Amino acid sequence: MWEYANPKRFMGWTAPVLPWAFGLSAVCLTIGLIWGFFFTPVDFRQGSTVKIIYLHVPSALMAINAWVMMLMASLIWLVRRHHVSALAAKAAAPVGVAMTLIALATGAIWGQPMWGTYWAWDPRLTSFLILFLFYLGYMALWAAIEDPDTAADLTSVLCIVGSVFAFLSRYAVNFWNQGLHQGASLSLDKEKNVADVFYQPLLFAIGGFVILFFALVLLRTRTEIRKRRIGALQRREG
Amino acid sequence: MIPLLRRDLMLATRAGGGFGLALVFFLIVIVLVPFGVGPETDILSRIAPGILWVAALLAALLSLDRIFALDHEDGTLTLIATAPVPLETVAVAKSLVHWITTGLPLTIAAPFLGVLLQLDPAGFAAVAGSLLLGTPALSVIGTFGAALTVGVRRGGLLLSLLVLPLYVPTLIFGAEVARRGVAELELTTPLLMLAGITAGAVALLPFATAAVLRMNLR
Amino acid sequence: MIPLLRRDLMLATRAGGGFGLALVFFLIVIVLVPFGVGPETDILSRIAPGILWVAALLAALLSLDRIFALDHEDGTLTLIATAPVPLETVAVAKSLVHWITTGLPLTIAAPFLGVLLQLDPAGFAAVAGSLLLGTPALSVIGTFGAALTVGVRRGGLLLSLLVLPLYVPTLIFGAEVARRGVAELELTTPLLMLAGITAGAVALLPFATAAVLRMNLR
Amino acid sequence: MPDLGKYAAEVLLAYGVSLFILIGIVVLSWRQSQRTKRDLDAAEAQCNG
Amino acid sequence: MLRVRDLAVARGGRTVLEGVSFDVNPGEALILRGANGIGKTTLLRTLAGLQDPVAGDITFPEDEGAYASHADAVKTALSVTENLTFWADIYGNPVPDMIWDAFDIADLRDRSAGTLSAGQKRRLGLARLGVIGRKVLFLDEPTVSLDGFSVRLFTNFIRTEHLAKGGVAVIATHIDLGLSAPTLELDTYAASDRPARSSSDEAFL
Amino acid sequence: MLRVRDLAVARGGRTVLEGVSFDVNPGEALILRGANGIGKTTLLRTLAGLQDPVAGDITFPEDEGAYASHADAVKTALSVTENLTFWADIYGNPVPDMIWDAFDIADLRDRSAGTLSAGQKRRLGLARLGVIGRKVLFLDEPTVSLDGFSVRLFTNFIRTEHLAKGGVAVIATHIDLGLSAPTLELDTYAASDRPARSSSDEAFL
Ligand code: HEM
Ligand SMILES: Nc1ncnc2c1ncn2[C@@H]1O[C@H](COP(=O)(O)OP(=O)(O)OP(=O)(O)O)[C@@H](O)[C@H]1O
Ligand SMILES: Nc1ncnc2c1ncn2[C@@H]1O[C@H](COP(=O)(O)OP(=O)(O)OP(=O)(O)O)[C@@H](O)[C@H]1O
Ligand SMILES: [Mg+2]
Ligand SMILES: [Mg+2]
Repeated sequence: MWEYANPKRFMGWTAPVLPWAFGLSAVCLTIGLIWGFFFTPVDFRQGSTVKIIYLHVPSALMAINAWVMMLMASLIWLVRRHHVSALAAKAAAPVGVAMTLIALATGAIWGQPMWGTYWAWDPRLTSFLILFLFYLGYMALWAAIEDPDTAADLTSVLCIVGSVFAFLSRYAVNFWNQGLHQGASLSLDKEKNVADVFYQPLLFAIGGFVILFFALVLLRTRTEIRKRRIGALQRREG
Repeated sequence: MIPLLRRDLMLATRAGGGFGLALVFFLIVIVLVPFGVGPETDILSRIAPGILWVAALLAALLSLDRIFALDHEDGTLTLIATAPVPLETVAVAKSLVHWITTGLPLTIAAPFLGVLLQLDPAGFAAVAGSLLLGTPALSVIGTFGAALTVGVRRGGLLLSLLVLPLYVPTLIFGAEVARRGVAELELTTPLLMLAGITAGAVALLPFATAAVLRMNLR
Repeated sequence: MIPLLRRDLMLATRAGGGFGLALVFFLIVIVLVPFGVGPETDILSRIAPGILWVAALLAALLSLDRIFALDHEDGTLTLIATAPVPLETVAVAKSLVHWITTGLPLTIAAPFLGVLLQLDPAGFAAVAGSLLLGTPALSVIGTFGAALTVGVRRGGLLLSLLVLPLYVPTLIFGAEVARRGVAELELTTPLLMLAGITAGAVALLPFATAAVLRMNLR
Repeated sequence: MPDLGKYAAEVLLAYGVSLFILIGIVVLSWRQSQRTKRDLDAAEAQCNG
Repeated sequence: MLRVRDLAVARGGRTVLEGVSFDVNPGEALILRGANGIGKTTLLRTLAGLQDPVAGDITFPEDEGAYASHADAVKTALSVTENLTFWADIYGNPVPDMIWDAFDIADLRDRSAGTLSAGQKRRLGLARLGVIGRKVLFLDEPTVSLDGFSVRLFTNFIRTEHLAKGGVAVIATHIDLGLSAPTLELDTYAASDRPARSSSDEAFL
Repeated sequence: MLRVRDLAVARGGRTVLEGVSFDVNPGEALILRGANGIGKTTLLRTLAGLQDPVAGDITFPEDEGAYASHADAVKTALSVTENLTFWADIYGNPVPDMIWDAFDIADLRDRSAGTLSAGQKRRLGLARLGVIGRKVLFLDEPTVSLDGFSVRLFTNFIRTEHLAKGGVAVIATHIDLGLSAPTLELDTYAASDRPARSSSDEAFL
């Protein structure tokens, strides 16, 4: 299996996969979002804002999953030193940031009508802000280190240590805001949203986001491999 | 370890060393806050434990980049790396010196400065205790961040950005202990969590720090 | 003046330059404060204008020591002093770059970060306006302090101590403007005072800065 | 167009911002990919030529 | 062009050299020699106006002096070209084309100065002298870290681009530059252990 | 004692030297010469284990290497004695008495290192070598800023205190140290424009 992670092999098998992945994600996203936006009823309590869920939940999911993927890629790099996995981690970070931003933005916009404020220090929101900072730090570290292997090493360690602290933060934030009478109206109302009418288009949207994420990571990894190759060629030239 | 400790403490206490820096910065924040938010006693005393913790954290954060940067610039770090001292020891020594020059004085000063913020005297012990328990974690985590950015020219910005999210759990539990202490509430859970974070960080992070230093000095 | 400005801005925007530093530090303070003082909206929104001002001031304070220190260390400052540029011009250029890299971005970011602190949207204009008016004074005063300590090895501590009291009037009037703006009160007096401080500092302090630089380089 | 009621602005804004970010990251990634591909071709041509 | 009479200079509150007198005419150089710690750096800083003399006079045309110290004043975050352009702009001159070959930095133009080797960085630091167009140069160990070839490049530059055009140079060095110029041995001017004559200490003596 | 075979070293991702082989027996020194930027610093850092070689082997007794770089590693806030004591403690040795005269720093013992002249500071940096008691020294331009007398002091130290006791030294320098030792001209080893053999670039070529 590892041989597919050799840069040349990787470039080979991803080239034909890429258009399919983008196409499929476009189809899923179109179905999910159009269905959700045009053909679902309005929630009796949240009004039309419930339609935001088709963007909010998939992006929130992918924001977390992107980090998990980076964590695995980092571990693979540290253990097996596969260049592609290090570069894939690097490639995933900006996509993760985009997902986090979408989740934060849609959440904030949703918050205004629901809670009367764009931002509250709700545990989930807070964890996302922290996740956002983790992404920024991770990307900044990649950008700051010149030697590509050292950068891969350092960012991998940061990703691992950061994951541990991200877990701790999640727990801490829950604890911090727990006894602090955040009004009941502010809590995320789960029961309402899992009704079938909302659920099916949501599945499509989630599927679209997942496939889009992978397509983007493949594309960006290819770019990173090419960049690395340019660097190697230039160094050979002197 | 001992020579490293002794030298770093000596450097810290000399003119321009880091010893007073953290304390002065702590003082500055505490003094400025009432000018900013206004002099109302009730507000001040309500935010006092939190502000003390935030100020302590900022003071720790700001003194991080001198942990390795000065030794790196003048070539000492490479020489220490080739000396018969394991880098893990270096990491521990650096963290310890950072704590002695920031965490410890801040802990001692906190109750006194708390007075400026109208901190309820009932909370002195809780604030000082939470700082005593939490600041070692700040030093150890910070040393790790400093090691990550040691090769980066003027990495202060990057360092702050990297360390900030890592500081969040310590801050939350530390400030929670302090606030509950002031309000005389039950504080076992956050206290245990704070102690756990510190113990875990002190036990494990020096290895990560040494590994990262090794990668950076390669 | 133009080459100095251009070079300093170039240096500031390169990796490791100071451009993001102030902004990131500002962000850090704003994010940490709720973790410290707790998530209650009423408290946060009440202290928001003050905390924004204190955070801006700290961000400005922290970026002061790079105004001259880096040029001093690598010998550039002595060479600039013997170049055909009056030191007054150097002082103005340095202040201006400091403001562009700290004051200006902080002013722009303040309303957005204010959201995190539950700042009343009615106060956005007042907070941003007071910062726009007050931060030039912070930069000019800070440049003066940096010039005072330019000969001191690692003078960061001393610098903070010297500049802190000089910052107090600006902070008091600035935060007052912001708070009155949020509360929609009459704010002519503090606004005029703030404008006066800034105008006076900008007009006069560069001469003091140049004089002090001359003494220090002798 | 469905009736979005009194929250039309919010919903549309949310969709607008999200699509903007999504399209942004896709376009950015694609443009970067094209640029590096060009650069790499140039570098390889230089190597062989 | 440069006239020094009975100069005494101090460092760290102690007079290190005294009674230094010399003249340098246009087109001439003067080599300063002396053991480590004798006061070469102190003397050059005083000549360049960076510190006040304890006694004596220094005369040279105003706004014509330039100093190059142990430190290179090279900004590691800028490229080689950007470093030179900055100094050219400050002095209101263009960067002369000959500079790239004169200091053999043509290949390094676009390199970030932080990635230069010790000698390359030094060459960049010296190239500044060709950019600022000053007539009276005070150079403190300019050839530190330079290999033999680069030393000759430097000597050549001083001879053909600076002295030949009527400039003067005072150069402290420990090595033989291959420049035919008079030498001033500073060891003979070392201040004896007499009280420092710093004007402000005097009040307390 | 020191055996180097077919070594290739890289800096900034580019192989700068390759095919370097030599042996140094106990009591011998080797002088490295080469133009600025040829890769002396890079080679010495690789030998000292501060970076990995691109190819080739380096063997010398474990825990016997020591490196001295362009930078002095002198703490300006500490006194001269404190600086030396620190290194002695780190290596678990006492500070030998001969060191003060060997580097002519006896008079400077209590001076803060920040007030030393360039050459005095360099002497202090070199004195570290006499304190750490390592047998295999890698020295990068040790005599920068030193006057003729100090250079002789240093050469003397290397000859009588280090080589005579069975140590070896690899010294990069641009000047004549007056040490009778073989010279390695690095210019002949400059890596040609053949592919960089950095192991991690290989995967992408
Ligand atoms: C900036 C603000 C917000 C952020 C960062 C945020 C973040 C998240 C996250 C991380 C999830 C979890 C996804 C999952 O585990 O499945 C989620 C789910 C959800 N959020 Fe938000 N949220 C925000 C604001 C809001 C607001 C204002 C509302 C509406 C009142 C809301 C409603 C929901 C709903 C209904 C779910 C789905 C829950 C489920 O069934 O799993 N969110 N959000
Ligand atoms: N702050 C100080 N206090 C006391 N003495 C000082 C101080 N600073 C410098 N000195 C001494 O002043 C003397 C002159 O120093 P200077 O740097 O001018 O010497 P130099 O001739 O340039 O030496 P080098 O060739 O080593 O560069 C030296 O002996 C130095 O030790
Ligand atoms: N980050 C980098 N990127 C590209 N090239 C670099 C980088 N760092 C150093 N170099 C180059 O590597 C080469 C080797 O540098 P090194 O410092 O080893 O030279 P040196 O022989 O010690 O020179 P000197 O005598 O000037 O000290 C130099 O040509 C230098 O310009
Ligand atoms: Mg000198
Ligand atoms: Mg070198």
